[in-house]
Amino acid sequence: MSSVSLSVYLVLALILFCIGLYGALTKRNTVIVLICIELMLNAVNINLVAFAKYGAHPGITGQIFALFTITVAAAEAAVGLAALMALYRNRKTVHIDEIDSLKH
Amino acid sequence: MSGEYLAFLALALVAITGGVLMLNLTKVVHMVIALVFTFISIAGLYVLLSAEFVAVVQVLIYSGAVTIMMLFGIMLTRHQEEEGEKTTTGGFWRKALTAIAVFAFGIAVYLGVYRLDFGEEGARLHENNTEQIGMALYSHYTIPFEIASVILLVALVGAIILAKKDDEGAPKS
Amino acid sequence: MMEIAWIVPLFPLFSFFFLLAVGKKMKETSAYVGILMTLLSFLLSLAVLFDRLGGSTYKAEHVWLTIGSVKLTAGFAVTALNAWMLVVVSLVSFLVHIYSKGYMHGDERFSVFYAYLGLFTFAMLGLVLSPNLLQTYVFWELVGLGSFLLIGFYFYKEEAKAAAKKAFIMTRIGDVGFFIGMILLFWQVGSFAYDDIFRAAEDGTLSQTMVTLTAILIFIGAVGKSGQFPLHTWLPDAMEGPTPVSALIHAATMVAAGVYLVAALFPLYEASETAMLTVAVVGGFTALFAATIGLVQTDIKRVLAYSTVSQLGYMMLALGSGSYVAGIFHLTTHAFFKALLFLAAGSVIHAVHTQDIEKMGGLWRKMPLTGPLFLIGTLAISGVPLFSGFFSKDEILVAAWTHGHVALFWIAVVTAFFTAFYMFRLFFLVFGGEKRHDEKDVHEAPAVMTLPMIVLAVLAVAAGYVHTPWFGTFLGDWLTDGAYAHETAPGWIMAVATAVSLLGIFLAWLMYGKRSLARDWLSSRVPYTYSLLWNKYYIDELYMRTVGYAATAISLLLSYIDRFVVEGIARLIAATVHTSASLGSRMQNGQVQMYGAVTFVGLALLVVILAFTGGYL
Amino acid sequence: MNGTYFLSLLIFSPLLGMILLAFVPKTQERTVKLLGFLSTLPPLLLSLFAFWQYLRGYRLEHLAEKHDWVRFTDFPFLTESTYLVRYELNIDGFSLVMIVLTSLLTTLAAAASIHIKKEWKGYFQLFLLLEIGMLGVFAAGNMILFFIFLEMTLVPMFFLVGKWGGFDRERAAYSYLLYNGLGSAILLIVILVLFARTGTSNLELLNEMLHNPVAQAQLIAPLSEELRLWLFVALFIAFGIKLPIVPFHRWMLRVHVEAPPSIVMLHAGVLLKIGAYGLIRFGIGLFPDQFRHFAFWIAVLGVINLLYGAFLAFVQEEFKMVLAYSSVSHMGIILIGLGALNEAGIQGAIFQAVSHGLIAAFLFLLVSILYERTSTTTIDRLGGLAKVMPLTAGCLLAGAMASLGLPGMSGFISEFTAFLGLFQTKPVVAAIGTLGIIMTAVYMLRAVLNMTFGPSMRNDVQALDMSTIEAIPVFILLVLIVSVGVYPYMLAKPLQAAIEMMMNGLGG
Repeated sequence: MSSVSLSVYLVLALILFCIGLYGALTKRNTVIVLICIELMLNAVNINLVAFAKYGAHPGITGQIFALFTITVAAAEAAVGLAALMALYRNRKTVHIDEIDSLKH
Repeated sequence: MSGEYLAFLALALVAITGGVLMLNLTKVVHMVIALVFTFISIAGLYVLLSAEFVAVVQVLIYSGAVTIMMLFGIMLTRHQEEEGEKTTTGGFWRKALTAIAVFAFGIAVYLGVYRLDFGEEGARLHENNTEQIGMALYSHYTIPFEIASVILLVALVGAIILAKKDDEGAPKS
Repeated sequence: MMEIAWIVPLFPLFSFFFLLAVGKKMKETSAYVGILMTLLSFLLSLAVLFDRLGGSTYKAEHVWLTIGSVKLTAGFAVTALNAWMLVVVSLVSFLVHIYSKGYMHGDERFSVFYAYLGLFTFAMLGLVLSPNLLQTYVFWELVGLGSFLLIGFYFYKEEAKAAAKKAFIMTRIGDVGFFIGMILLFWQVGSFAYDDIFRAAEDGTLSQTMVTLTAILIFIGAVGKSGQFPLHTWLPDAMEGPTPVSALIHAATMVAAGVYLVAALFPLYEASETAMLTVAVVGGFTALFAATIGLVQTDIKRVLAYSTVSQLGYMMLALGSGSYVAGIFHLTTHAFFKALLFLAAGSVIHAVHTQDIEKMGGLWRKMPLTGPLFLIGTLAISGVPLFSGFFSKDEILVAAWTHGHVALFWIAVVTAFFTAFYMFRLFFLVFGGEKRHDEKDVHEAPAVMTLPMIVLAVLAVAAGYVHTPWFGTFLGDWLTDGAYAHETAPGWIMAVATAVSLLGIFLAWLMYGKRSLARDWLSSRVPYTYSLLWNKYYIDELYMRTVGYAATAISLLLSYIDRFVVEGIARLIAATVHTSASLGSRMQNGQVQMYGAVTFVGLALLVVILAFTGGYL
Repeated sequence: MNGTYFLSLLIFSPLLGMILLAFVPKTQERTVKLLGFLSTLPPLLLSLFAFWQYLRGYRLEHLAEKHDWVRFTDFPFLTESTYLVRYELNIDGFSLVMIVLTSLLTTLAAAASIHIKKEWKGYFQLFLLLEIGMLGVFAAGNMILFFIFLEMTLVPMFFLVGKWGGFDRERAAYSYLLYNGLGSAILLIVILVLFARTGTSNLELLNEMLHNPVAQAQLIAPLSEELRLWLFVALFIAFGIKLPIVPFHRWMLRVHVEAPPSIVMLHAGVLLKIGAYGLIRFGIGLFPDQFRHFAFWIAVLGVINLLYGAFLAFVQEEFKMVLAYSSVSHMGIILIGLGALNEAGIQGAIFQAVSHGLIAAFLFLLVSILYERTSTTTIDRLGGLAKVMPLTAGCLLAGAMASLGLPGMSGFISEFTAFLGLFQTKPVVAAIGTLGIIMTAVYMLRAVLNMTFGPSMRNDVQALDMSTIEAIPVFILLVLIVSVGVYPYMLAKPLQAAIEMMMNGLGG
């Protein structure tokens, strides 16, 4: 039995997730919001990898899923940033609270 | 107290510190740099979890690609904020409510996970880790793998189109 | 004849409906309908009475209302008391009907008056025939209605309106006592029927406290109806009604209903010493209390009204002293001589168009019939020997003495003195002395008015002889089925009674007849007595200042609560909804983060609820 | 009477009038009014026919109708009838009495609607729709159908108040809708919880499911005692708003004052009674133990209602307000009867529902006649009416007497039986309540005498007494009030079986 158990990883992932979530919901700069989302995805990845080792059915699958997540996250970061650039060109701002076109 | 435990504690501390710093720093670049610490320590955690390949990918993609991309994003936009301008949105109440909700959510999930232990351990994961991943990926997960590549392509094309400057002559919609 | 006794009240009821429907066209001929119907009632009652004299009690019932397994019945019973009352009521009513034809002549609502009289007579006869408490209560309220309508007959007068309202409400207060007592009795006994109640009171099904409680509660009803202290204030005001009404309702019949009720429930009262004492004390106190007020009033009808209150107190005193017969006997004689007095007073008012005795005087010669008739009534009420009042009053005094209520006995004696005094004061002021009114053409009332008075005058003298210590106690024997206890009264009681009444008359003569004694002989010596009496001990004012103001204050307080607190809470809720709605719409500000935050807060809430409650609230 | 469709016919017969009215040009005032009035006759005749047959011994169970209507799920583990909503109608003596009352008052209110000044066509169509809703409520055999019919009364009433009402009509209509909507929402929650957990909304089945230990095993999900308590409280509030019970009464005042008097006849006469009906049918029917548990407080609330309404009525300046608060006060008697929880009490409550229906309708009929002539119902501005309008004044006085519970009129019977019931179980509360009897007399006489007696205030108005056509409904109501008062057995008899059923449910 390892001295580091599954739940410790899960708790760590939870803390990181919460930090990311709070940041994503409150940060004003769109770049930071995006990066906070990355942090949340990372937290999830920790879970995946941790379950791959300590889960009910340990195996490589969890790591594979972590890889897929990283892939999709990378794609998301790219598209998100591109969208940010497009928005910035239109609005001349990166402040998320000044972008309220959803209202209309 | 085993060495693994010490390593975990150190890495976890760095990861959380990075996150907290990200929340509290004022300059955007500093925030991104703070997160790099987090990303790297997460990679370290992956190693602890017998996932060397994922750890390497983590370093490459997050600490490398994503962070650099974000920094480019910051550079390409205007960031000469005046001193004292707030870095967060919403008023006190909204932030407080969000914080409470996040905290409550955390507590709820914590109650769910803090005793979670399946008692099993994937003891053979670290043996030829990369090979195992490769085997699984190209045998069992071929189709998802291919789809992931398509996603990357789509993201690439999409990002380019989005980021491209509008044609001067394009009719205004 | 007894099995058709239930028809007796129906004649006047028919008169009521008939006159309401077509009375307008009949104008003054409607009087004949009323008179005829009451005559029929009277004749039938007489037949019933004679039937009952030889026979025994008759009772018939029919299911009126079922509550679960309990059947409430309605019906009628002819007991000695009922039959006796039936005759008294229908006779007085009949005479008043005749009298009214002259008195109400020329009134534009002539037929309505007769209709109301019919309604009242119906209710009163129904009350008398009731075999159970519930039915008694029903008719009890209906006579109240009749009284209310007739007091308010001159509805366009502000005073009549107030008096009618006051009469209804004051008696209603008493009725609530009756109501509670009746229902409590019902749950103890399981029936409203008098017989069952008496049986329960005798065999101890009813606990002593329950008997006392219910008896006193029902007595409150009697207090309200019979104008006993402290609910007496409506009766003098009720004189706003036409005078025949005062004679019929507020002297002879309805106000005696309270006495009748106590008499009808006599076995219940007998079972409780406390209740009896209460009745006696209230009666005795009221008798004296009202008599003192009567000393100084100047309105002819009000003097008579206070004398009525006082005499009713006498009857209560009799009942409370355990003498059932004396109460009923005095009720009967009082019905006749007080009706006579009122009708005579009506005749006087009819002639001089005022009710203020200070503005009358010298009518003895102008009204050769009314004067002597009034005098007969006055002598009867004063208890002058050989007149009916003498015998009944004597009976009461004997009852009080033999029952051991020494204090009450002396109160009764003092009251008798006051009664004689104020009645003769009235007589001398109205008929004696100089003319003080402005009416030029004073004439005697028409025959239609004097005839009933003559009948009543004969009765006022003769009614006493149905129950005398000299010639036999027929009434007492009959009412108690021969079980009448012949108490040997000390002879001095009669002497004392005669002495005080003669003394009262003498004093009145000195003051108002001969005028050798100044009228303010006493009031100038004892200050404030006069104004205290003149203002009726400020009872009305007291009620106004306490109950009246309290009711208004509570109402106003509640209306503010209603308007501000209840409505305020409703508004608050509305405002809350409005605020939360605008808050909700403020959240739709187009910012992704806000949307995200709201979504997440909601999610967190659900997660927390799920985590801590397991999904089942 | 072979009545498979009898009840449906009875309930939906006003529909015929609605359709016919659609073909009448809206300018033809006389035709519209006549047709509107005539359309209320079929349900009246049908219900009277049913009543007559019932008195002659016809069994009302034969009238029940049942058709499958909505099926929510088809899971294999559920039996055939679970989660099945049927269109089912059935009545017992109690509902029949209410139905007769409804159809009767509707006809009389239609007769009183001759004073409506505008848009007669729309008025009568809504009016008939309202009648369908009211009749349906009393005949509904399951809670969902009950709810649907209940909502059906809400909508026409909203428009009838909001469009044809007095000066402040819109506000009145909105508060009517809001309060009642709230009540309906709470009711819906109760219905749905019961439906979800038992799989049925049929009253008899529900009764069986909730109380029979064998049937309780078939519940989809258990109903704990605590949950039942809350369901009962919710039900009580829902119907308490309708009734209304004191803190929820403000809407009713506005409706009373602002709605056209003919509509108030129906409102005070029938719609308020739906609250009482629901409380008795569902409150006692489904939650007898909970009802027993709260009986004391229900009785106390009743006394509060009684006194609160009475004291407030005492200081009102406006006659309609007096009547509105008197309704609050009289609804207290219903609660008093229910709080007694014995045969006398429940019978008293039902009597009061019927009797107040008649009396309130009677008084508002007179108000409509009065308002038509004097254009005001402010007490101080009237006075001496007995001089100019003796018949109206006399009827007002009769109404006041009925309202204050004069024996010989229906008000006394209900007041008496309700108090009789309460005195058995809670004598002290009842004794406090009797203060209300005095206060009722005080405020009623104050209001009515100030209007009718005294010197005439309005010599300027050429007030004419009521015409024959107006007098007919007035006298019909008066005769009914008096006949119930004189011979209450005729009302007690049809109710007997229903009350016995309830008492069985209560466990004796």
